[in-house]
Amino acid sequence: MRQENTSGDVNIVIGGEAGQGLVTVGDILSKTVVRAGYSMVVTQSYMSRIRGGHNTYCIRAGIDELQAPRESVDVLVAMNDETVGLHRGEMTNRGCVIIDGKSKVSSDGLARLAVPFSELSDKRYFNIAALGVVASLIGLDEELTAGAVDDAFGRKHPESVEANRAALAKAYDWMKSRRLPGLVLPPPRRSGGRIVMNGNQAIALGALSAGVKFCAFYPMTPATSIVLSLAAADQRMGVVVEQAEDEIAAINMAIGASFAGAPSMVATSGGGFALMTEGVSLAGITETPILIAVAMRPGPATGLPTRTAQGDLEFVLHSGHGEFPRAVFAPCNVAECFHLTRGAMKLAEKYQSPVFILTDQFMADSSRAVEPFALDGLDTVNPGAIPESFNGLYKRYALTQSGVSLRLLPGISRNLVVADSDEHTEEGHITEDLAVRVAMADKRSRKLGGITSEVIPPQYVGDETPELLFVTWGSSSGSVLEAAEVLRAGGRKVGTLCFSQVWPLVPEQFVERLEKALRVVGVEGNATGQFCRLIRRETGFEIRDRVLRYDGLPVTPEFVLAGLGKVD
Amino acid sequence: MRQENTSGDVNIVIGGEAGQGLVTVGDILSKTVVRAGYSMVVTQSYMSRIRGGHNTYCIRAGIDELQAPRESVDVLVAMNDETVGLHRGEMTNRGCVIIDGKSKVSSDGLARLAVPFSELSDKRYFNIAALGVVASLIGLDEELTAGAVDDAFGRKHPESVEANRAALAKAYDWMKSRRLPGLVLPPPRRSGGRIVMNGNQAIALGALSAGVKFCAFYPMTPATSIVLSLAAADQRMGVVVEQAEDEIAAINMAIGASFAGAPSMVATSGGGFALMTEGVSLAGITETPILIAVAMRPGPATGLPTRTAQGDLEFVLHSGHGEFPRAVFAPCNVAECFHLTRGAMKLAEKYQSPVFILTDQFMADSSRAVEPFALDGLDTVNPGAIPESFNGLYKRYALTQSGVSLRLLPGISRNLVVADSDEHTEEGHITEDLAVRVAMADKRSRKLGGITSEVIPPQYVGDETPELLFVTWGSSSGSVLEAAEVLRAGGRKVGTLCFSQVWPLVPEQFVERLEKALRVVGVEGNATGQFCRLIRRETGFEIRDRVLRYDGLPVTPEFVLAGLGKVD
Amino acid sequence: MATAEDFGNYETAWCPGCGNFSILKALKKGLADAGLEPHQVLMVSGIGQAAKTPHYINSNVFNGLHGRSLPTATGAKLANPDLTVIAESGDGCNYGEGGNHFLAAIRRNIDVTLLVHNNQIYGLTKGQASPTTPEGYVTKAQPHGVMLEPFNPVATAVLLRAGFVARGFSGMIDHLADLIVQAIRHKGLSLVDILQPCVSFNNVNTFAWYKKRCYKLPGDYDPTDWNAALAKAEEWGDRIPIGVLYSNERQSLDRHYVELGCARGINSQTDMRELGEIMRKYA
Amino acid sequence: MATAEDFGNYETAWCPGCGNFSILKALKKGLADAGLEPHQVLMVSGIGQAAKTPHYINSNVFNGLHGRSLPTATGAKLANPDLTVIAESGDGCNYGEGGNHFLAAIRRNIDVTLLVHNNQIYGLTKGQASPTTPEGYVTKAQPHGVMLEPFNPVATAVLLRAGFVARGFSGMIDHLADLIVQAIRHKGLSLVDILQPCVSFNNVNTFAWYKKRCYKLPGDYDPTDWNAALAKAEEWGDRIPIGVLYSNERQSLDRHYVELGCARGINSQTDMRELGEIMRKYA
Ligand SMILES: Cc1ncc(C[n+]2csc(CCOP(=O)(O)OP(=O)(O)O)c2C)c(N)n1
Ligand SMILES: Cc1ncc(C[n+]2csc(CCOP(=O)(O)OP(=O)(O)O)c2C)c(N)n1
Ligand code: SF4
Ligand code: SF4
Ligand SMILES: [Mg+2]
Ligand SMILES: [Mg+2]
Repeated sequence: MRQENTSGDVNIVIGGEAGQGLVTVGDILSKTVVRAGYSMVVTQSYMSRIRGGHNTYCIRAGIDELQAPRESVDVLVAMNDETVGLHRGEMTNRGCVIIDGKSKVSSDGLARLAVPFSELSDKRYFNIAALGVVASLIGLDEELTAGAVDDAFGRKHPESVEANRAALAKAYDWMKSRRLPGLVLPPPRRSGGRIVMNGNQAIALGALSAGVKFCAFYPMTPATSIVLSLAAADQRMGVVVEQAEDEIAAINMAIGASFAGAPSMVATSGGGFALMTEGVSLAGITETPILIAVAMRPGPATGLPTRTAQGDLEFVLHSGHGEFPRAVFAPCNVAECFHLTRGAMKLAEKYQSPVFILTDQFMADSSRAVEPFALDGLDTVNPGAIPESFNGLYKRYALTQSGVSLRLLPGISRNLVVADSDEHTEEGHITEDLAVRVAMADKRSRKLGGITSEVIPPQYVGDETPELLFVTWGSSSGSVLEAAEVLRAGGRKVGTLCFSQVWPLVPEQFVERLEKALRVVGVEGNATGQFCRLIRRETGFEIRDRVLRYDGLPVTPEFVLAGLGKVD
Repeated sequence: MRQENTSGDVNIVIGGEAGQGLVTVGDILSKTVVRAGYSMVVTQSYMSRIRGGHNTYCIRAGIDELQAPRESVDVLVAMNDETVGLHRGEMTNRGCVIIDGKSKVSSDGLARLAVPFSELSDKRYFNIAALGVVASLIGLDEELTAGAVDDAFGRKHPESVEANRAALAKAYDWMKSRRLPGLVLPPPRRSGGRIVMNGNQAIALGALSAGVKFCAFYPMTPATSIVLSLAAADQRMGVVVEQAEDEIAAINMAIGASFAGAPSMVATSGGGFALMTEGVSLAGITETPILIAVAMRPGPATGLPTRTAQGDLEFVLHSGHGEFPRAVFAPCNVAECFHLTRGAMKLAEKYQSPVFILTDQFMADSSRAVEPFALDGLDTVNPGAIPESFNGLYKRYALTQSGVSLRLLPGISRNLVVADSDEHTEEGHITEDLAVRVAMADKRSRKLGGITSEVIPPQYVGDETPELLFVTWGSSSGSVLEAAEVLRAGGRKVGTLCFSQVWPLVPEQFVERLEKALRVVGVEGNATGQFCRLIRRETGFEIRDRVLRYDGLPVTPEFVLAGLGKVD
Repeated sequence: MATAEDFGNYETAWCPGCGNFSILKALKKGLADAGLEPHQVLMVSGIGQAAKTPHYINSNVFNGLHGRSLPTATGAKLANPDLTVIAESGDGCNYGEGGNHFLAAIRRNIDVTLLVHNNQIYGLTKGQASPTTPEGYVTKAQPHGVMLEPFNPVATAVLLRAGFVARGFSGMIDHLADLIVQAIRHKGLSLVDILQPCVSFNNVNTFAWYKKRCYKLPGDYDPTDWNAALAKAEEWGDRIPIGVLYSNERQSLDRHYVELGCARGINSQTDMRELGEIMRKYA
Repeated sequence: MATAEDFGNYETAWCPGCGNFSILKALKKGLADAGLEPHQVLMVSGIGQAAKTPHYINSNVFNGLHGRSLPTATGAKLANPDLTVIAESGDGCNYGEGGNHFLAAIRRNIDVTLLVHNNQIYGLTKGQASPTTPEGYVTKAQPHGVMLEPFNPVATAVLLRAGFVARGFSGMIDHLADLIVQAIRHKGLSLVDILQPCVSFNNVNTFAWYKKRCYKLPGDYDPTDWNAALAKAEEWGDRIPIGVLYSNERQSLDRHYVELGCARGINSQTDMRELGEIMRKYA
C-alpha cells in the first residue's frame, strides 16, 4: 500500500554509498528547508560500515506540520547507479530521479534529471551541485541555499566558499529551464525561525539546560551523538565528558559524580546498557540520581547496529537486580527529547533515583523543524540540599513519609555523607538487621508514589468514542498520528493514545479510553508487543490487535495502514 | 502467630558466631537424622562475614514428609550467650536450651540443659559434645551419630577419630539421665537409605548427570557452592571448572565452550548476573545452548549478600537486549533442583537457547532427605548433530519450520560452522538485508513454540473448587504446601498451585483454577509480587491478595498463615 | 587539626588477627598526618572484606559495587576536584573484577589514592584464588592449585607509568601511614598495594612470612628512575621491598578538566545565555 | 594441503586503502603456511572493523560481542583442545572493552592466537580514541586531544610473561604471515599486535608513517631474554621494532586441564557409575 502525496509535502531521498557525503548534502538541504519555513522530518538509514554499501538520507518537507516519515519517494537523488534500482519501486507518480548525466542506468520511464555534473563543477563540488539541483527542483530560494552552504563550510573551509557558491549557482542556472511544477513546494505558511535538530541533539540540549555537569560514555551507535553534542559544548557549558574504558566504568563514574554533586548522565544502546544494569541497581539502592539515555537498535546482541527498534522496553523496565523505583520516558518527537530529558534530570534529583530516556536510532537521527526552546529563566537541577538548612546528626537515608531523604553532598559541610550498596541503616552504614532492611525497602518503594503522582499522561487525540483506537509510544507516535489522520480523512472515527512516559503507568489516565474504543490496535517497533503486554499487566486490558515492526526500519504511516489491513 | 509442633517433628536451631563450627555440627546432625530414616528440612542463616556475628543452622526433622522450615524452635543449641536472647521468643512450650554450664545468661524459665562441656571433653571437641547432647536429646542412636562423625572427620583428620568418639560417648552418657521425652522423635517410618543434599549440590549433580563439561564462574554467594561441587568432581567426571576474571568472561567462555561442543553452564547471583545479560543476548542470537543458574539474594546491588529472596524473576525474564526465546525453571524442592537442571540442560541443547535455573539462598543451603536419584541409563546431552547425518552446504541458521536449525560442531567435520552476534544469513554471515532480518527474527521466535509445548505445568494440590487458592513458585512452594495443610486441618477448602517453571507460561494449564477459586492469594519472596504481575500479563487474571516476604528470610508456613490473616 | 581518633573507632566485621586492623590504624594516622578533616575526605570502596574499611572511618563514604571503586572515585573527583578521594578495596576487587579500571585509572592519572588490601585471596567469599594468589595454591575453587601466573600490580603500575606506586606491609603501621600520607599528597593516581595477612584463608603469606621478607627501600632510592623502579617492582620472594617504588609529575586528569574549564566544581551555575548561543547554531 | 586461496575470497565492508586488507592476506597465507585446513580453524572475534575479518576467512567462525573475543576463544579451546583457535579483533575491542580479559588470557596462557588490528582508533564507531591512541590526538569525542597515557600492549604482555609476544606491520605481509605462523605454532597465548593504518580516522599513524619507522628485529635477537624484550617492547617513536619480541615455554592452561583429565574433548561420555559414587557420598 503506498500513500500518494496530496498535502503539499515532498519526500526526497538522497541515496548512495557511505563516504559519498550524503549526510553533508542532507544536512544542508534540511537546514534550507527549515529556514524557508517548511516543516520537516528527516529519516536516516545507514549501514554498519564507513565506506561503501548503501545509505539514505530522507527529507520530507511540507507546509503543514509533519510528524512522520513517508515511504513513497518524490525525488530520488541517486549518488550512484545502485540507488536507482533499490528505490525505483518506491517512486510516486510525480517522482523524479536526479542522477549524473553520464549514468547509463535505466530509470524505467521515471522522470529523470540527468545532471551534467562535470559541466557544472569540479568533482569535489558535485555534492553541492546536486544540492543545487534538488533545492531548485523543490523551489528553494538560491540565496537561502547558498547561506546554508556557507554556514556548513565557511568556518571550517573558508577556501571552498567561492567554489561552493559557483557550483550551486551553476546548478540553479541549469535547472532554470527544467522545473517540474509537481515537485515545487507551495509557499510556506510561516517564515522560518525554527531550528533544525535531531533527537539526540535535543537530548543533549535538554540535559545541558537542566544543568548536566558530568557524562561518561563508551561509544555505541546510535547513542554516541548525544555525547558528542555534549563534548562539543563542554568548555562553554562547564561539563566533563569522559570516555570510559567500558560501559560499567561509565555508569559507575556517573554515579560517583552524581553522589559528589554533579548532575550526571550516561548514554548507550542495548548491549552497552546490558553492562550497566548492575550500576542501575546501585543507583537504586544508594539513591543516587542518574539519567540513563538508552538509544535502541535491533537486537539481540550486536543485531543491526545502525538500524532502529523499540525492542528494549521490557529490558530497561526490569533492568537491575532487586526492586527499586524508576521512571522511563520515551519521547514521541524531537521537542519532547528536549523537554523530557530536562524533566527526567529533575525527577532523578527529586526522587534520587535512576531515570531513563528511551529513544532509538530513528529518533536519534531524525532532524526536525523545531521551535527554539525558551531557555530564559529555565530552572536547573540543584543537586543536594543546602547544608545550612540542616542541623543535627545527618542521616543520608533518614526514613521519611515520602521515602525521599534529605540529600547532602560530601565535602561541602561538616556533615558526613555515607552511601552504601549493601542494605544499610539510616546513617548509610552496612547492616544485617532485617527489620531495618524492610524499613529501607519500604522507604525506597514509597518514592514510587511520588514519581507516580508526577506521571505525564498519554496524549489522546481524536474522537471521544472512536471505533478504532491506536495505542503507541515513543518514536512511533508520529506515524501513528499521521496514519490516524489518513483514516479520518477516509471517514473513520479514530483515536490515538501516545505514551511518552512508559513507566510508571497510571491506569486511571487511560484505561477508560481503552474500554470505550470499539477496537484497540497497538503499534510498536518490536516483535512481541512489549508495551501491549505491559498495559495488560498493569490494567488487565489485552490489546490483541498489534501492528509490529522489527525489520530495523521505523514505523511509518504506510506501515501502520498496511498492518491495519492485515489485522483488520 | 506461632504454630506449635503436633506432628512428630522437632525443630533444632544451632546458633552462634561464624567460625564456631555450627555448620560442621549441623551437617553431621542432619546426616544422622536422615540416616535414621527421618525427613528433614535445613535452613541456614548467616551473615556476610567470616568470623563473629550471629549465624544459625536450623534442622527440622520429622517422621512425615517435611517440605518447609518452621519458625518455632524446640531445641536451641546456643554456642554463645547472645544466641539465647536472640531466639528466646521463638521457643515452643516444650522448648529446651542447650548451653555451656558455665554460662550465666538467663533463659527465662525455658527448660535448660546446662552442659558441663569442659568435663565432657577437651575444648577442641566441644562441638562434638554438643552434637552428642542434641542427638541424644532427640533420640538418635549413638552409633549412628558416631558413624556420621567418623565420616565427617575420619578421612581428613584420622588422628581425631578417637577423641571425637570419646567426646560423643561422654555426651551421650551425660544425657542418659536427662532425656526430655517431649523432644524425642517417634520412631521413623522408614529405614534410611536417603541422601542428604541441598539445592546447590542437587543442581551440580543434575548438571553432571546431564553431561555438563564446562562451567565458568566468578565467586558469588549463594551460587558459589554449585560450582564448588562441580570442581570437586572435575577430574572424576571430566569437567572443566574455570574461575573467570569477571562474570562477563564467565558467560562468554561458557558460550564459546558450548559452541565448540561442551555442554556448558554458569552460576551466579543477581549482581553477577547483571553483568552477564549482554551474554544472555549473545546466546539468544547465536543460538548457543547455555544453562544459567541464578541463585537469588536480596537486592538491589549488594543488598543482603547472604540472605534469601525471590526478587530477580522479572530481571531474569527480560534480561538481555532484543527479543529471543528462553525458558526459566524455579525448583520447588531439592529433588527438582536435580531434575529440572537436567531438563534445562537438555532443553537448552534442543532449542539452542539460554535456559535458566532460578533458585535462591534458602534453597541453595537447604539440605533435605532426598531419595537417591536413579542414575542408571539416564540420557545425557549430546551436543550438535552427527556430521555424517548431513550432506550438502552446511548452514548453521537454516530456516526451518520449528525454528531449530541443525547444529554441527566446529572442527569435527569439513563442514564450517559460522555463528554471529550480528543479524546474519542462514550461513551465519553478517547481513544488513532487512528481509533476512525478519526471517531470522521469526525463526528464533518460532523456537518459543517448541519450548512452550514442553512446559512443565504448575502442580496443583487440593480441592477441585477451593475457597482459597495459593499461587506460588520456586522455593516458597514447600511452605505454601504446608500452610495449606494446616488450613485444611482447620477445615478450610484450600488449593495450592506451585510453579516450578515460570516461563513460558501456558494459561490453559492453570487459568481455570484461578477463575474457579473463590479467592486467590499469591505468595512470593519479593516486595512487588513479580509473579502475580506476570500472571496478569499473560492471562489478564489479577491476583490482588498477596503475601510477600522481603526481609531476607525464606517464606515459612507461619509467615503465610500470618500474612493470610493480614490480607484476609 | 584532626587527630587519628577523629577518624572514629567502630566495631568491625573482620576476623580476630586479620591484617586489616593495622591497615585501618595506619589509614587513620595517615589521614590525620596529611592534615585532613573527616568531611574533606571521600572514601570509595567496592565489595569484600577490605571494602568494608570505609564504614570504619569517620568520613564521607561511597561503598559501591564489587570491582568498581575506581570508576566511582574517578567520577566523584571530576565532579568535585576539591575532595580528597581515596579508593580502598581488596586485590580481588581491584585486580580481578576491576582489572580494566585499574589499567584505565593509571592511564587517566586521576588524582585518587588507591589503597589495595592485598591478601592474595578472595576473603569475603571464603577463599577462592585472587589474581595475586601464588601459583599452585590450593583452594576449594582451585582444587589442583592455581594454574595462572600471578598478577604483579606494582610492576604493572610502574610499567604503565602510574603517577605514584608504593608497596606497604600492614605489619609496619608507621611506615604504611607515611606511604598513605605521600600517596594522598601526590597529585595523580597513587597506588599503595598493601601486603595483608588473611588469617582465615591464606596460610602461606602469613604475618611471619611477610615480616621475614619485607625490607624498606634504602634512603637513596630514586623513585623517579623508571628502570630501577621496574626492577624493584619485580623483586619478590625472599626479599620484598616496601616503600615508594615509583613516582612522576604527570598532570592529573582532573587538573586537565579544571584548566579547560570543563570541571568547575559543584557550585557552578548553568549559563543559559551561552546555551542559547549554542542552540542558535542549529537555526 | 590447503593453500591461501582455500581460505576464501570474500567481499569486505572495509574502506578502500584500509590496512585490514593486507592483514587478511597475511592471515590466509599464515593459515596455509601453518599447514591448517579450514575446518581445523576456529576464528573468534568481537565487534569492530577488525572483528569482521573472520567473515572473510573460510573457516569456523564465532563472531561474538565487542570486547569478548578472548573469553569466548578460551571457552572454545577448553571445550575442544584440538581446535586451532584464533581470536582476532581491534585495539578497542581487546585493550579497551576487553582489557580485563587481555590480562587474564595472558595469565592463563591459554593456547589461543590473538591477532590485534591496532589502528590506534575506534574505527567502526567513527573515530573515537582507543587505548592506544597517542596523547593529544583530537577526535570529536576527545575535542581537547587525548589526555590519557597510551596503553602499550606488547610491553604489558612481556611484563606479564605472556607465552608469545610479537608485533607486526600490515604493510609487511610476508613478515606478518610468518609471525602468524609462529604464533599459531606456539603452545600458549600468542599475541600479535599488528600496526594497521586506518585511512578514515587516523591521519597520524599512516602507512608512510609506519613504513618509515618499522624495522625487523635482528637475527640474533633472543626473544627468551625477558629484560631485553621489555626494552624492545618499550621502543616506539622514530624506530619501531617488529618481530617476535618475547616467548617462553610455560605450559598452557588447556594442557593443564587435559593432563588433569578435566578436559577430555567433545566425544567423552558421562560416566554414570562414577557419578553414582559421587552421589553416594551424600548418603
Ligand atoms: C559482581 C559481583 N561479583 C561477585 C561478588 C561477590 N564477591 C564479594 S566480595 C568478593 C571477593 C572479595 O575479594 P577481595 O576483593 O580480595 O577482598 P577481601 O575480601 O579479600 O578483602 C566477591 C567475589 C559481588 N559482590 N559482585
Ligand atoms: C558493549 C558494546 N559497546 C560498544 C559497542 C560499539 N562498538 C562497536 S565497534 C567499537 C569500536 C571498535 O574499535 P576497535 O576494536 O579498535 O575496532 P576497529 O573498528 O578500529 O577495527 C565499538 C565501541 C558495542 N558493539 N558493544
Ligand atoms: S577472611 Fe581474611 S581478610 Fe577477611 S577478615 Fe578474615 S582474616 Fe581478614
Ligand atoms: S574505518 Fe579505518 S579501520 Fe575501518 S575499514 Fe575504514 S580504514 Fe579500515
Ligand atoms: Mg583479597
Ligand atoms: Mg581500532
